[in-house]
Amino acid sequence: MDLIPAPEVDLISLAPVLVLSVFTMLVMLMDLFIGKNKSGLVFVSLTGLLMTAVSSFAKTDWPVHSFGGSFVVDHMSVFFTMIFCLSSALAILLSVDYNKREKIRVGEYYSLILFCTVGMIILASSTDLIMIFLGIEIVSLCLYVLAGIRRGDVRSSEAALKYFLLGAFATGFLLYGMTLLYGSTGTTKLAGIAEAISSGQTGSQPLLTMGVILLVLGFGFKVASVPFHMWAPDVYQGAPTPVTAFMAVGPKAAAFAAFFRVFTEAMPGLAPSWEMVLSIVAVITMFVGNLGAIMQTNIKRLLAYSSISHAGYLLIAIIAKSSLASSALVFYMLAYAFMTFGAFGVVTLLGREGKENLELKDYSGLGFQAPLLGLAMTIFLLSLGGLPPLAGFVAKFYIFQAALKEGYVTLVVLAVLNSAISFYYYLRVIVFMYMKEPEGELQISLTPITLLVIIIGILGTVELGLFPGPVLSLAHP
Amino acid sequence: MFLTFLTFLPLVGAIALAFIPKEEEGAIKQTALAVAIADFLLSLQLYADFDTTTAAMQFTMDIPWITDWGISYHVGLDGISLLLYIMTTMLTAIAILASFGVKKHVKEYMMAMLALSTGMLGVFISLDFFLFYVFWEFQLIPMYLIIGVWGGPRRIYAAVKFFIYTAVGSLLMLVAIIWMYFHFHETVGVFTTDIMLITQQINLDMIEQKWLFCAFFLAFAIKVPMFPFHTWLPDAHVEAPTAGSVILAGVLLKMGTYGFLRFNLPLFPLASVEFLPYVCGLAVIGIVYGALVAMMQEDLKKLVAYSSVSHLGFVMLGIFAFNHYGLQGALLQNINHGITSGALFLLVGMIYDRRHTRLIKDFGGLAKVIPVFTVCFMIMTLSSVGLPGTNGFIGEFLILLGIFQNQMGFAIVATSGVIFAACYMLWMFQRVMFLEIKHPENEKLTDMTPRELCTMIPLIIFVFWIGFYPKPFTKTFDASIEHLITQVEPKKTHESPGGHHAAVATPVKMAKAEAGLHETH
Amino acid sequence: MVPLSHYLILSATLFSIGVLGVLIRRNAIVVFMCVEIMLNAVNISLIAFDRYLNQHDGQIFSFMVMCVAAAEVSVGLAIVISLFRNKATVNLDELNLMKW
Amino acid sequence: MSFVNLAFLVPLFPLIGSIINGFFGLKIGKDRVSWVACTGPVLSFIVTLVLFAGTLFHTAGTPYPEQSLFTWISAGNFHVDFGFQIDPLSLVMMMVVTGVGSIIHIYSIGYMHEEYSYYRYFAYLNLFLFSMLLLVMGNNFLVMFIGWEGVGVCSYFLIGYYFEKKSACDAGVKAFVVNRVGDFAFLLGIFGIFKMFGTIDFTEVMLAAPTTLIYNSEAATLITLALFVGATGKSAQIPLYTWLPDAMEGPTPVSALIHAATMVTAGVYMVVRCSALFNLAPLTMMIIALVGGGTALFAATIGCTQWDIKRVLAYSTVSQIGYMFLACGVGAYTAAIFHLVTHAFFKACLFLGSGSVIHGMHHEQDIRKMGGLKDHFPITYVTFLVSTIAIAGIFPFSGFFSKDEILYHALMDGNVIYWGMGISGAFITAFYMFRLVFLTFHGPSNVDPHVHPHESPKVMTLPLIILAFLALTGGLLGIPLIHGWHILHNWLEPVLAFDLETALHASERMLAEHGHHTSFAEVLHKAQHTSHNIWLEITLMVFSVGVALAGIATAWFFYIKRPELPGKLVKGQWGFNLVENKYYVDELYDETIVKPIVKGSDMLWKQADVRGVDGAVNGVAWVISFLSKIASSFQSGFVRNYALIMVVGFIFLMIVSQMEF
Repeated sequence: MDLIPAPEVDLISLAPVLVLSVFTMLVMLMDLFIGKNKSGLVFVSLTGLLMTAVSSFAKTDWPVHSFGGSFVVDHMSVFFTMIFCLSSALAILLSVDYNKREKIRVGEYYSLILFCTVGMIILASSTDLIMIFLGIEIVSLCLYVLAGIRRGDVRSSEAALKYFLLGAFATGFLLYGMTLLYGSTGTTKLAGIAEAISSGQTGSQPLLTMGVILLVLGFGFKVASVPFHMWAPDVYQGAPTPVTAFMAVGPKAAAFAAFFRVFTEAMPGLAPSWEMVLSIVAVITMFVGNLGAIMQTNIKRLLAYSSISHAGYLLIAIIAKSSLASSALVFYMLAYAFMTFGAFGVVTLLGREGKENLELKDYSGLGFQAPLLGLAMTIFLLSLGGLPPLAGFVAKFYIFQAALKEGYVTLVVLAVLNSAISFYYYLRVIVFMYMKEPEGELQISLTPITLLVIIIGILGTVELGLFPGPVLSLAHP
Repeated sequence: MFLTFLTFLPLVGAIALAFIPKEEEGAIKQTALAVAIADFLLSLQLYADFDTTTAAMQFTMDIPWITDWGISYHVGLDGISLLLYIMTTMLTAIAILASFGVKKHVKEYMMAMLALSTGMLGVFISLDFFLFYVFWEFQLIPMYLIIGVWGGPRRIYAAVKFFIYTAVGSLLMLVAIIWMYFHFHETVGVFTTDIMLITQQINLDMIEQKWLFCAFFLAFAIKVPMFPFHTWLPDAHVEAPTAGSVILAGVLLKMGTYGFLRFNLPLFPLASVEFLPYVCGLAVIGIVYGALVAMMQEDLKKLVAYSSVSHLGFVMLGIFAFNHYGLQGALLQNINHGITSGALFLLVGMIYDRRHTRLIKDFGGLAKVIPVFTVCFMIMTLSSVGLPGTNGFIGEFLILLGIFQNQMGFAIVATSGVIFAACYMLWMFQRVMFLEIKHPENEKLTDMTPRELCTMIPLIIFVFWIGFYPKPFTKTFDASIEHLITQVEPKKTHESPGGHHAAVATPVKMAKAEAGLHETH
Repeated sequence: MVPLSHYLILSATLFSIGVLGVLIRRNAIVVFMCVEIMLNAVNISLIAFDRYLNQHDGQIFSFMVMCVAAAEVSVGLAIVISLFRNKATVNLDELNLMKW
Repeated sequence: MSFVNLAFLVPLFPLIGSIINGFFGLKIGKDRVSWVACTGPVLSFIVTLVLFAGTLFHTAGTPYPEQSLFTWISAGNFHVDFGFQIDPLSLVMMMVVTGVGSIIHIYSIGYMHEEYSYYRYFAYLNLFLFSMLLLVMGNNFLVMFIGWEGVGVCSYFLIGYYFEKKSACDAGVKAFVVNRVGDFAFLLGIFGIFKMFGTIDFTEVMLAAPTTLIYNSEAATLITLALFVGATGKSAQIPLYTWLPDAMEGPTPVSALIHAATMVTAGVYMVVRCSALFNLAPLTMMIIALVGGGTALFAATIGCTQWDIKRVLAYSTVSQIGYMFLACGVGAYTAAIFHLVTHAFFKACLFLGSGSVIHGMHHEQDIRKMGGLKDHFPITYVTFLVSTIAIAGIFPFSGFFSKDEILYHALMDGNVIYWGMGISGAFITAFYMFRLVFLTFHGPSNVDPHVHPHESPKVMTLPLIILAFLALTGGLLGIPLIHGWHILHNWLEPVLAFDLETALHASERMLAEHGHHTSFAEVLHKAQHTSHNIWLEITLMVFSVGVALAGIATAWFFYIKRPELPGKLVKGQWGFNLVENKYYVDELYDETIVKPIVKGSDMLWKQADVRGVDGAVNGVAWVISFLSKIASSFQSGFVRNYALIMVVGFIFLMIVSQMEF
């Protein structure tokens, strides 16, 4: 019996995870000791995120593999870490006013978001199935709780339970898939798996294939791709708005990072067996997401479906596999972060105590009663639809580029047609904002911190649309 | 730099308007008008400085934009785009002047108009695919809002239809653009989206050309609109406010034909020749079909909208004549249609403002009540009919002359369009302006106000100017058309050895030579 | 030695039972227990593979799974309680406030 | 040649008049409007005379002067100048247009003075003159085409001058649209000419024609046929004549100027102008002769049955233009122009005379309500009679000379059928014209007692007298028989000269180049062996005068001697009904062309466009929203459903992964 070999420990490459964990615990502790005014927690959380972002550059000689090849600091992981920090920071900022309004206990809330972020960073940086599993679970567990954090609200609880049950169910499949993969290749390291596959030292092929499909299911669930998306609309609708925004961006990005890594790093050799499957998933994801959104009257639900369709576009990047595709993926996620948080920012801002104003008809006349807010929402929606010269367009352009470069013309054409469909429901919101008479005077209280999120969203969306150059060169290794 | 300044001036104006308080509607209107007029007057400088002897791009500006992808901010004008550009600035000014009567949300309206102007101008100057696409899509939004917010009862339906229809086409074009981008990299080794560069150097085989042609065709055919992609147009026109219709007919439709000239012909000459019969067929169907359907319309705006389908059919036919006459006619007809249809929509808008109806049966006998209006309307009607001496004739004549040299069958059917044009326009005119007054409301109509007259007079001047002395306009086209023909021609004759272009020139010379002989005998 | 396939078949059977349970049962807690069955089914194959491949990764993995399962239980039960407080039911078929 | 530089003034004066009256007419008052309106044509007439005088001194053999104002259209090797051509042919037309035009303008002062929109009338009329002058002066097809369509649109305005009357508006639109059908063909002809010749300049085309177009070739036939169809539209020939009778809705001076003297003869002018082309297309020539002769006869028969004084004259016009085309068809271009000129005089006089009657009768046009008016309208009566005799073709009135020349050529250069058509037409013409005179001015008075007929003022009678004088003496322009006295023939000779021999040889050569060896010797032989037979001509003259007298006598018998007879004779006769209803041609066109188009268009719009094309677009939208309902219908809200879908999806993907693609 061999002794378990001592892992090589490289805490420096783990720095972001460590820093953020420390700050998270700090937040938890502080919550106990400071008084009623919890605004200090926000400050600490944001500082923590900032420190995390900075510390992710502790190693710059990418790629750095550590912990026996379980953990990596590379271009993608660093970029994703930045996205996570950004999205978590935006989520926290977005929650400040919301939590005050909805009387949510903030101590747990912030620390859960931060813990979730830790999970996301692990997820994006892991190159080992076990680590990936852990990352996913850290993220998921935090999200289950966050979804249900409005404890007095039936919808919130229902969303949490649905998410939890389905999430656990999907975890079972994911785990089974990982097990089969491990069983067939004899290792949990992505590099090892790739090696085993390319050298043909795998067990039975059916088991391997089944493992791959199970992984598709597992990751598909996390990124909300059809047919594993069913939780998303309900949970997005039921969860508190800032949490919804957060779920749509951060955890999804993390899941995509892992999805991308597992499929392109571990299983390029199996590409023929999953390419078609993923293509089909991508196409139906786009269609179901966009078609589903058309009928919606609740803005959060509409954005949920929209988020599903965006998962479809992003899957194209995984199918394209190339390094261009990975850059497209991160760029898209970044752009998506800005516009989604912006849009949810507007949604949050429109809510009032006891009345969340989530129906589309509540948006009637917004464009003229609050011109800037209307303009902001218009920009976010059009960017989500992919209209130039906004971030969403450049992002889509990037993804399509990556796919066309690899010759996936049909996929791109279908994606493009979907974009056209998606305009329909994004425009529908604009129709309400500008073309319908308001049903009553809108009472909008412009809470400054939420406004800040919207402004950041606008700046990001426009900047990435007009001058994506600097970010592009960052995204491309 | 000057071109960039001109293009973005309206946008800057729009932003400036944002700082004027909502209540000061007068100031808002005046500022908007001042910006638009300034833009127009300054754009005349372009005409003055334009060198008509070269087909090269002028007033160019090329600065890197997204260097990672080889995208640059490259703009310029040539003979194909110059007049469209100036017409756009002019129609914007006129449209703004014409919409002083707008009732609600004046500020937003004016901002949308100015932003729209920048979008349209950008389309005509872009020399980079990416940039082109950005402007191409960007102008949809203000137009969408103008139709959707300030439009008629079915405005939302019309606006969404307009937006989605156009977007479907242009998104496929986007795919084609990206595909070409990589293809260009594979074959030439450069990542670039520069239109000029790609046009010059790209090497596509027949199959590739066909696919790409189709993608571009769809985008532009929807915009033109060619039969059977035209149904968004009547809806959009009917619902849009007056100025919206003016811009829509005057400029937006021209972006489609411009696209054919800028992209389809030079980029895909083989496919253009291959698809020629189909495109011409659709154009001819559009001419006759648009005219026949226009004849039955009960709504004035719809009538003019369908007449646009017919007129734009002529333009498409001219473009696909592939010879100097046809192309020149097409380019001129672009301008003509902008002027004439724009004016017709303005006129319809004027009586709509007075009577709040556009149904032909609600009018009749107006000639007696509002004579000045009648004269203007008559002039524009005749211009639309293509009466010699007005602008419409020159364009149509050249187009038909051009297509007759190559495609006699299409030419004959298309020429019959002149008969139908007379039918629907004059019949409409009679029912609206002549006969006895049936509705007492019509007896008290007021004639055109000075402001309305101001919107019409420039257009009337152009109707006759182009009709009698088109040279200042056509001379800007010549070099670019020659260049365009050389881009299409060698590949075309290679494809079809019995190319018609040469066949036209020979009898001319022979006839002249022999005539000379004859004289000396 | 018992061949690997026996373990795998056992594990697959258990897993399927878990899945069927999730699909069939209405009580949230029972459903959750079925999910636990699935996880443990996976553990069986993990250990089997581990043993068969003569490695340790599988064992480590299965420890992790157990930890996670425990964490999930705590979170899950908390959520169920929270829901029960609001709605006084744990019947999944009564939970469809949000749909379409 | 400096005098030709004055040419642009000819159309300019009426244009200025039109602009002044059009824009300021209401403000400056009727008197000034009249002055402005009449000065223009008169000045034009004077300038025309100057040009005429200049041309008299033209050196034989050199090309006629042209004035090019500027390059109008230029595209590639297509250049069109905005230029005028001053040659004998256009001068004849210019003199007719400006001369008769001036007279009619003056007449209009009297006729229209009660109208409110007097200025509008004169603006249109001046504009018409401008267009007509462009038409006859243009040195290329396109400038001619501006005039061609310009007169069409002015005619539209003027027919619809009383725009509150539906019939007037309809007539205007009908005139314009029917004309457009002709213009459509004309345009095709121009395209064809450009394709064959590479230019559309008259001089160049005509010079090059013999060596470019092959005699009797398809191209020659098609081009000339297209041009001729254009001419039938403008000149109201079968099958496009139906608009002219309806055009009588316009004010009477308009009918005189546009629908008798000038515009409707534009087709003839155009054919003569392109004679070099037509000479190369014998088939077209035959068609022209048949259409011309047919129209002459056909319209004359309708003329016998009409009761509206102006409609009788309208059909008469159609018929007389038929004669002109008959002349063209047999190659007697001079005769065509000759008849054009004399017709301008006497028909203008007739129309103005009828206008005088209508004016004096307070807008009564039905001849059944007239009768015995010669005492009330002495001057009108005399002038009307003179013109009627002229149109009937009695020696020595102008119509006699011109018509006889046509009939002579029809027999000599054509065949006996043409002549037969012409001579029977002449009989009927004499009959219906005198029927008109007798019913209007002779016999018992049927005038409504409330109407007090009165002779017109001097401003109207003076033009009548001038025109009657011209109708009387116009024949002197072309005295036949004595060689060299045919002034018009000599005058037009340089324009119409055509060397058939060279053309035929050129055609043979061109055909030989294409490998066809055809000899046109027979054609040439036939053409060269038609000689001038004075005695035959004199015989024919006597015969035709006899026929005309017979026609007059018949009319006298029916309408003076036994006025009750015609009614009895025709009662219940289907033949008469047919003719009285104008052979139901309007109804035929309505049923076979207009209605199907309207119905078809309606179908096209409501079925094809709204349901079909737009239905497809909305159908896509419907399908999408339907799919959308399906897509969201899976989202039932039940967790177990969701789990089930996940499992099913997993199984589906497993199957997919096992499939081969």
